[in-house]
Amino acid sequence: MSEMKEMRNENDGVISYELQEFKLFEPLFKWARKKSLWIVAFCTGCGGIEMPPLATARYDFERFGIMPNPAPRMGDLFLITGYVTPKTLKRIIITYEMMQDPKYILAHGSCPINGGVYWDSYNVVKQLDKYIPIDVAIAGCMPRAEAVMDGIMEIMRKIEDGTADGWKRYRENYEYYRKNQDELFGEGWREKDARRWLAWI
Amino acid sequence: MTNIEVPKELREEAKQHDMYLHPIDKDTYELFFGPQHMATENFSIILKMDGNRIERAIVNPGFLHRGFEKLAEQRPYFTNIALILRICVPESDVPENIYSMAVDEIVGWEVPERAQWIRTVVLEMARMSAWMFWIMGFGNEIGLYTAGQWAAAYRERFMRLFEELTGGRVYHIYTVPGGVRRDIPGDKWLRQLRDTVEYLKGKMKDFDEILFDNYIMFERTEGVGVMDRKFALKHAVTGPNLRATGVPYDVRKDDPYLYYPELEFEVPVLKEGDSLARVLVRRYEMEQDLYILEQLLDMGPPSGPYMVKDARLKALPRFKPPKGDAYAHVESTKGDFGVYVVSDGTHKPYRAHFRGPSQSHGVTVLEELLKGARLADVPVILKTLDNCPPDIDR
Amino acid sequence: MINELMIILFAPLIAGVVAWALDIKGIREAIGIIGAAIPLAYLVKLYPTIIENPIDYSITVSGFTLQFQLNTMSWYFAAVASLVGLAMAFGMAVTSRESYDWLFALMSFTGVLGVFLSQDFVGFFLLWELMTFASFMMVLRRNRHESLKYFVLSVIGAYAMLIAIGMLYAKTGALDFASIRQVLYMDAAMGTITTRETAIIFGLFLTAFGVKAGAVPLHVWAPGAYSETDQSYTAFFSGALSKAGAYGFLLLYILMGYKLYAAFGTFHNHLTFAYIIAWIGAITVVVASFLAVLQEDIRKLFAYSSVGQVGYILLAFGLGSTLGFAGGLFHVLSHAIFKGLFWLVTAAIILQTGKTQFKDMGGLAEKMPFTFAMGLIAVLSLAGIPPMAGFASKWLIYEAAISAHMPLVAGAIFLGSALAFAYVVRFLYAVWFGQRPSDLEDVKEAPLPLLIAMALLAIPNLVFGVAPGLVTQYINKILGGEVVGGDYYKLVTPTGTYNALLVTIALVIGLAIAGLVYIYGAKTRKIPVTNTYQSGNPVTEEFNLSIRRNFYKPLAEALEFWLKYSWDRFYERVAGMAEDFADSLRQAFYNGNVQSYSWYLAIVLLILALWGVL
Amino acid sequence: MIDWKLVLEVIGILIYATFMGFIFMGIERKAMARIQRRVGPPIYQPIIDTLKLLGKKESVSHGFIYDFGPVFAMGASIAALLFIPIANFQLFSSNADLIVVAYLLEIPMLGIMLGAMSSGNPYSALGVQRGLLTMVAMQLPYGLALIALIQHWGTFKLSEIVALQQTQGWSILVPALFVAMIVFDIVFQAMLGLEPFDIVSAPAEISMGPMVEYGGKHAALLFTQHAIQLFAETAFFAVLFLGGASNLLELLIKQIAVLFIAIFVASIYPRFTIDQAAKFFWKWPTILGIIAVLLTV
Amino acid sequence: MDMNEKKVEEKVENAQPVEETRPELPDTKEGRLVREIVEKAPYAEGSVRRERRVEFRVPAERIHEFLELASEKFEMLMQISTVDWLKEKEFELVYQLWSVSEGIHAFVRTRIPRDDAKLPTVMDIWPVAETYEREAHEFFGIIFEGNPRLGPFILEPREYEKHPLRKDFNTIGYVKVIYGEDFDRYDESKTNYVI
Repeated sequence: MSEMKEMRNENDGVISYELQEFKLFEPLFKWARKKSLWIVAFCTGCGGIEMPPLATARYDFERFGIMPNPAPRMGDLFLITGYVTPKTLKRIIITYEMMQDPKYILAHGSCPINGGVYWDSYNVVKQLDKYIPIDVAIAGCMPRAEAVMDGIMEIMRKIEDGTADGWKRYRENYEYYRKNQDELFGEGWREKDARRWLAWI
Repeated sequence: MTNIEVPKELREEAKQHDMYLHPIDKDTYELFFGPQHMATENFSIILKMDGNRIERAIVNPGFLHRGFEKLAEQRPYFTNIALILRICVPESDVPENIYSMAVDEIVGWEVPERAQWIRTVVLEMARMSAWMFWIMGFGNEIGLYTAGQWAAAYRERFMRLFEELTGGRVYHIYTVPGGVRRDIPGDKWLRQLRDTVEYLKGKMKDFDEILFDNYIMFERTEGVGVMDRKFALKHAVTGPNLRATGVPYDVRKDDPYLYYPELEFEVPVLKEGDSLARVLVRRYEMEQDLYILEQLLDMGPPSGPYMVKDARLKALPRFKPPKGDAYAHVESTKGDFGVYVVSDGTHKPYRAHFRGPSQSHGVTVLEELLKGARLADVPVILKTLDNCPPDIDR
Repeated sequence: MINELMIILFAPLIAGVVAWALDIKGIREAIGIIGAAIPLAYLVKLYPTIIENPIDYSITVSGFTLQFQLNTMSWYFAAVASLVGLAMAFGMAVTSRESYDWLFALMSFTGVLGVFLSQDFVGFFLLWELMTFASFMMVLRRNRHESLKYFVLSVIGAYAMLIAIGMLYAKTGALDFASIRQVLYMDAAMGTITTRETAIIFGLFLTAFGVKAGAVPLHVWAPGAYSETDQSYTAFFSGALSKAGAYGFLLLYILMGYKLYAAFGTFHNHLTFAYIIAWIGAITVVVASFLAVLQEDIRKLFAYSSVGQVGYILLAFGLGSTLGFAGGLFHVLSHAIFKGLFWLVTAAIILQTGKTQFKDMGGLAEKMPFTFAMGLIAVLSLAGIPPMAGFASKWLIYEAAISAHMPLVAGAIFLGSALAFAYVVRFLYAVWFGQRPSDLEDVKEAPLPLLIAMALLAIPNLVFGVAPGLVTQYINKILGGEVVGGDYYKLVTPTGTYNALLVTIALVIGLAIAGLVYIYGAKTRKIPVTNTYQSGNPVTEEFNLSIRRNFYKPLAEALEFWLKYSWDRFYERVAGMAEDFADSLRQAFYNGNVQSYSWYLAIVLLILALWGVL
Repeated sequence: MIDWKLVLEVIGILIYATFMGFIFMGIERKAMARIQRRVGPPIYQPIIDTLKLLGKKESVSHGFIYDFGPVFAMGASIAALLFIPIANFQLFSSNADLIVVAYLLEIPMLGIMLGAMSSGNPYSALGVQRGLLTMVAMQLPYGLALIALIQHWGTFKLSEIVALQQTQGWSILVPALFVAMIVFDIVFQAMLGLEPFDIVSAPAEISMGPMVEYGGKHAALLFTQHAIQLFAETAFFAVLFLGGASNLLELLIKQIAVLFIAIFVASIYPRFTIDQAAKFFWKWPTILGIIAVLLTV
Repeated sequence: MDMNEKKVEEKVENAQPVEETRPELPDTKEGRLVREIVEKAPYAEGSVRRERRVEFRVPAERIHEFLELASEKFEMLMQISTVDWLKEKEFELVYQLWSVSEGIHAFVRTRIPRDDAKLPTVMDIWPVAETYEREAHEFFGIIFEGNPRLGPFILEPREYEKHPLRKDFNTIGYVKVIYGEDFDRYDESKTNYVI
């Protein structure tokens, strides 16, 4: 069971690492971060339907250097496209922790803010900000593609003036987020969830 | 039949979550496919792989479960329209329509001709935009991004028309029990629709050249995910997937609703049952849908009201249908989409049970078809079955 | 006085016998290592001498005169064999548990050296058989079935050689190489030996040497025999013994080249007989490499790889140009050092884990870092990454093959080298990376003697890689001419150049630039395999996340049609048929009835009588 | 002692190649976007992407080889570049010939594979499997095309091949070499990792394959490596078949022409599966390659 | 999943007597079909609702037998809908069948007690029933004997144990417990929820 413990420690220490400070080129990198936001390809809810129009001829967000990418390690921007169920939220947290700092979250639609139409649903997370830090939220159901673009522009602006600090908040208040996550899912949810499948494969 | 017999003790143990099971079987490995993956939407398959072949696939849905059926029991009949259309995102008009049709049947409303015509147009437009969406998905999954990009751009034309008609891009909240919410904006809209249909008819040739006649597309899909007629019927496969196995079952023909009895169209049928057949059936259906839209436009909207005249509609939140139940279904691009509504005479439905086509396509059928497939076939099979995870999860 | 050649030749044998006889742990290893080191030491000592002129020695045993000579070529082969032999001895010091192994390993060492040093067919054949016998005994100990396969094919090879030698003796009346060569050279003009007889002799020798070299379709013994013995010994088995076969092919050229040319003529401007050898080599390369890619056992993989690499040597020799010989000779060295290294790494892995299947291994890089580094050098060398010895030799073969205008043969090399890439990466992935099975948690680094052995072979890989001129200049001496020009670091052929030092420098520059970028980036922290992309799902170590089996299944599927055919199965079927035939013979004739025996006798006599009459 | 002119040339070409490589990547994305009827990103977008990846404040690793892989890949790409005659800059090209360059161009693959494998992720492993099998599959036609070229020009040296082409006309004007060029162009798709042979990364199947575990500076290294590799490969193509170039502008035009062919092919074909790709490579390109080779014997 | 182990106790008194009086069946294709089936299965009660809609009522213990019979005419099982009649303390299961050859939809209704909700699986007739049964099991806690995969399917284990679609599952209360109270939506008077 030794590796089990190791893993747990690793997950606990997911934020206890050193950050690199680039002194000379920091402004350049800041500019680059703003101009090149790669979206983690994770269609978490119904908002995913507005991703194709955004990526195609009508709106074409690649103009601004935005590009979906399946690999979370390379991602910068996590688009929470719509409502989040606890089952999805687990995956969101895992993927979010896998992304590398600096990383940003754009919550898309009313549901991540307060549950939206699913405010009384037993399986929809009501306030996403309790579990992971959100940088920009767009209200509406479903927010139009223009609204999403606007949200992304807002993120860019926030990156520029340094207020897109969700990842910093996550590091600083990790206990708070961790506590909320554990309250929702129960302690040791990663192992529990993983082991559900052991008997089946 | 999927027969995953796990010893009971093992399952018990797994449930207890505190066992240590080392991978005994080193011949295979586990691949978690989705949800954070480009091929699946929010949907997960756990693959037990041998090299690049799949030995067993276990579907893990439920990432999109919002408890619609529970929520529908807590909301009045008309409010539910704004809720249940979120079941099927690419074709949000389908749940609206079936729900309205079921309620119509319970109440015993005869929906006005004009409303029926509009509903049919809306459904066909939804189908067409869903086809475009499907081309995009399929193109992306086999690596032909160009076709996908074009298709998604053409879909925007329908989005614009929808917006003008209903006020919403994706969720329209347009079809309500008793008719539709608003009338057609005007003749200009009809002209635009006709232009769009004409435009798309021309563009189908482009899609033929780049996608449907593509040698590599044939290579990728031929002989992949084959199911025969018997299998398809036993697994309640519907829609284009069923028609690709040689069964000419189309709800629009066999259980006609709305304006469809008056329309002429063919039900394309192929009998190979593989992914290629499914792709080609869809290709022919696109043509038929454009043809249907054309016919509808030729007929023109019948005159008359777009909503039934009923005193009960004055106070919508307190609208109470009589006791009873009804099952309504329509042909969506993914298959037979049905709903079973039970009314106990109060202002909220007692039960509304949806039957998405992916409930059968996305679980048992998928698990069966993936057995022995290559990993590269997974997106192809997923997309040719046109699996829509929210159908399963609801 | 005892000649140096005799010391070189018999030191290993004597050491082996002594080690076997003493059988004291510790001492037998020391004796063995010393015995294996003596030939190398003497060869190094004799190097200045033989450059000038060869050393001869002959003894007469019961009427036969055994001649030995240490000339530039035999020195080269002997030195390669001794280097691998020494590494083997170091390796065996830890992998071998019994004195039995020492006896036969060192006996085969003597046999190999004898084959390289012999200058007449009596000694050649005797020592060849000694080598075969000793290696057979090494395999017999571990696996009866595989050793039998090896034995049967070796016997076929031995008989073929014996008959060929007999025919040559009948035609030329000589057994020593010099006179045979002389006679055949004369005969090429006169043509007393008919083309058919030449063809038979050629075919027989081809069979004899092909068996030892493991050329397709006579390779079937190799995978089994290479894997079913002490892995340190396999370093020698595959590194040096198979070179005896290659040496045999070279001998064919020396002894019969002109005669064969005269007998068969040319085919599209190539020597016909060489063309055959080249194609045997090419087919061996492709077939064995494909099979190596599809293996699931670490030993089998390298066994097939050995077969394939020896195919390169045959192919190079078959090109018939001096450049081809140079490439082949260089590859003899580089194959010996990188494949020897591979087998030692394998020995270390098997010794430390007790596993041979890829599916049981994984994640060992952290546990055995030095072995891993050595394995990486071997991988880079085998895959032909400049600047490694493997690349220099392969480069020469490429140049030779293309400038010899054998395009399809050259195409086979291209395919073979890509396949080599594929199977070494499979080895890297399955053994060193990925998830570590929990039963390998307490694996330790290999013991020191094995590490010394590995280092002994790894250093030449680097040295001859950066300075391939060291080898080619010596090869120039063997071939008696400026075949490959340039200096220590630079190889120049009539059509191409390869400056190994400059390539190294360029690589270092590149690595330095990349390293600077790397260092500028953020500081890394180490994460476990469970914290990787799993489509967002949580996993634990209990899941099997490495492709342990059927890694190259798509290739197997693409080759489905070809994989239906197997030489192994064919031979087994032939063997089965022979057995059935023998059975039916036994039942039909040897039925134990005396009367029927007398009938047979009568019939035989009758036939003989008729033959005499007619 | 030190040839300062050469040193300056090397530094200059490296900077130029890296920059142009990024621009080529930008052109690739831009042209694809135009074919898809989009505006597309700015042409210097890959530079921004790489800078951003380099500017990540944290970085993860799976051990030494994981770090070494990308470094090795980029180092090998740089090394390969130095041996290709870039227009009128010969650099080291007289010191190594076609075979060496062809090999050096393959090493980056090994570097990426090494790093990807060491992460232990099954998706990476599948990517490695596919990458190596693609290489196995394409190597035969690739080798045949090169052999045809060498046989026709009778030399292995790139600089001599260029010189011969400048006097006797481009390679593609020779019928046999035109066939070889077609073969090489098919293989080229696989070398660049474009459709129909983008089997290695296949986002919809194995989520970028070997690249899936890379992020931050590792990915930045790999992007830079890809840029250099792209430049080197297109230059290699131009040198082999399009007569080389006498100045950088001419080379640039030829490189972009080569690139555009690749882009056009990539945007109208879907992706093969790996076994289909192997079968495909061993069928038509190999037959064409053999024809080319036999025509030039 | 452990509910699988519970023994089935067939209660004789639960079996409803076969109805004597049958409604007249119209002479349409629907009517003929219903008559044909009811003749073969006299324990079932069939009626025609409207064009292309027929209905059968079958006692729970003979449901498998009946569906096996019906599957000859009705090739597809479209859905198994469960309705929780809390007042009657019963679950109503509606097997939605579709006949491709005839173009007729059939409701096959059966009722089982809420506190001992067990039915035989119909996986052997329609393999797709596995999914439907898993779903019905998950949301209502009905046990289908013979289905090996009953267990958390769409839901997570925590919600699965609650069987949320049962009428006695208090959604709002549960949501407040799980996600906190600060999301409530009252109207101005703080008395009614605003939906």
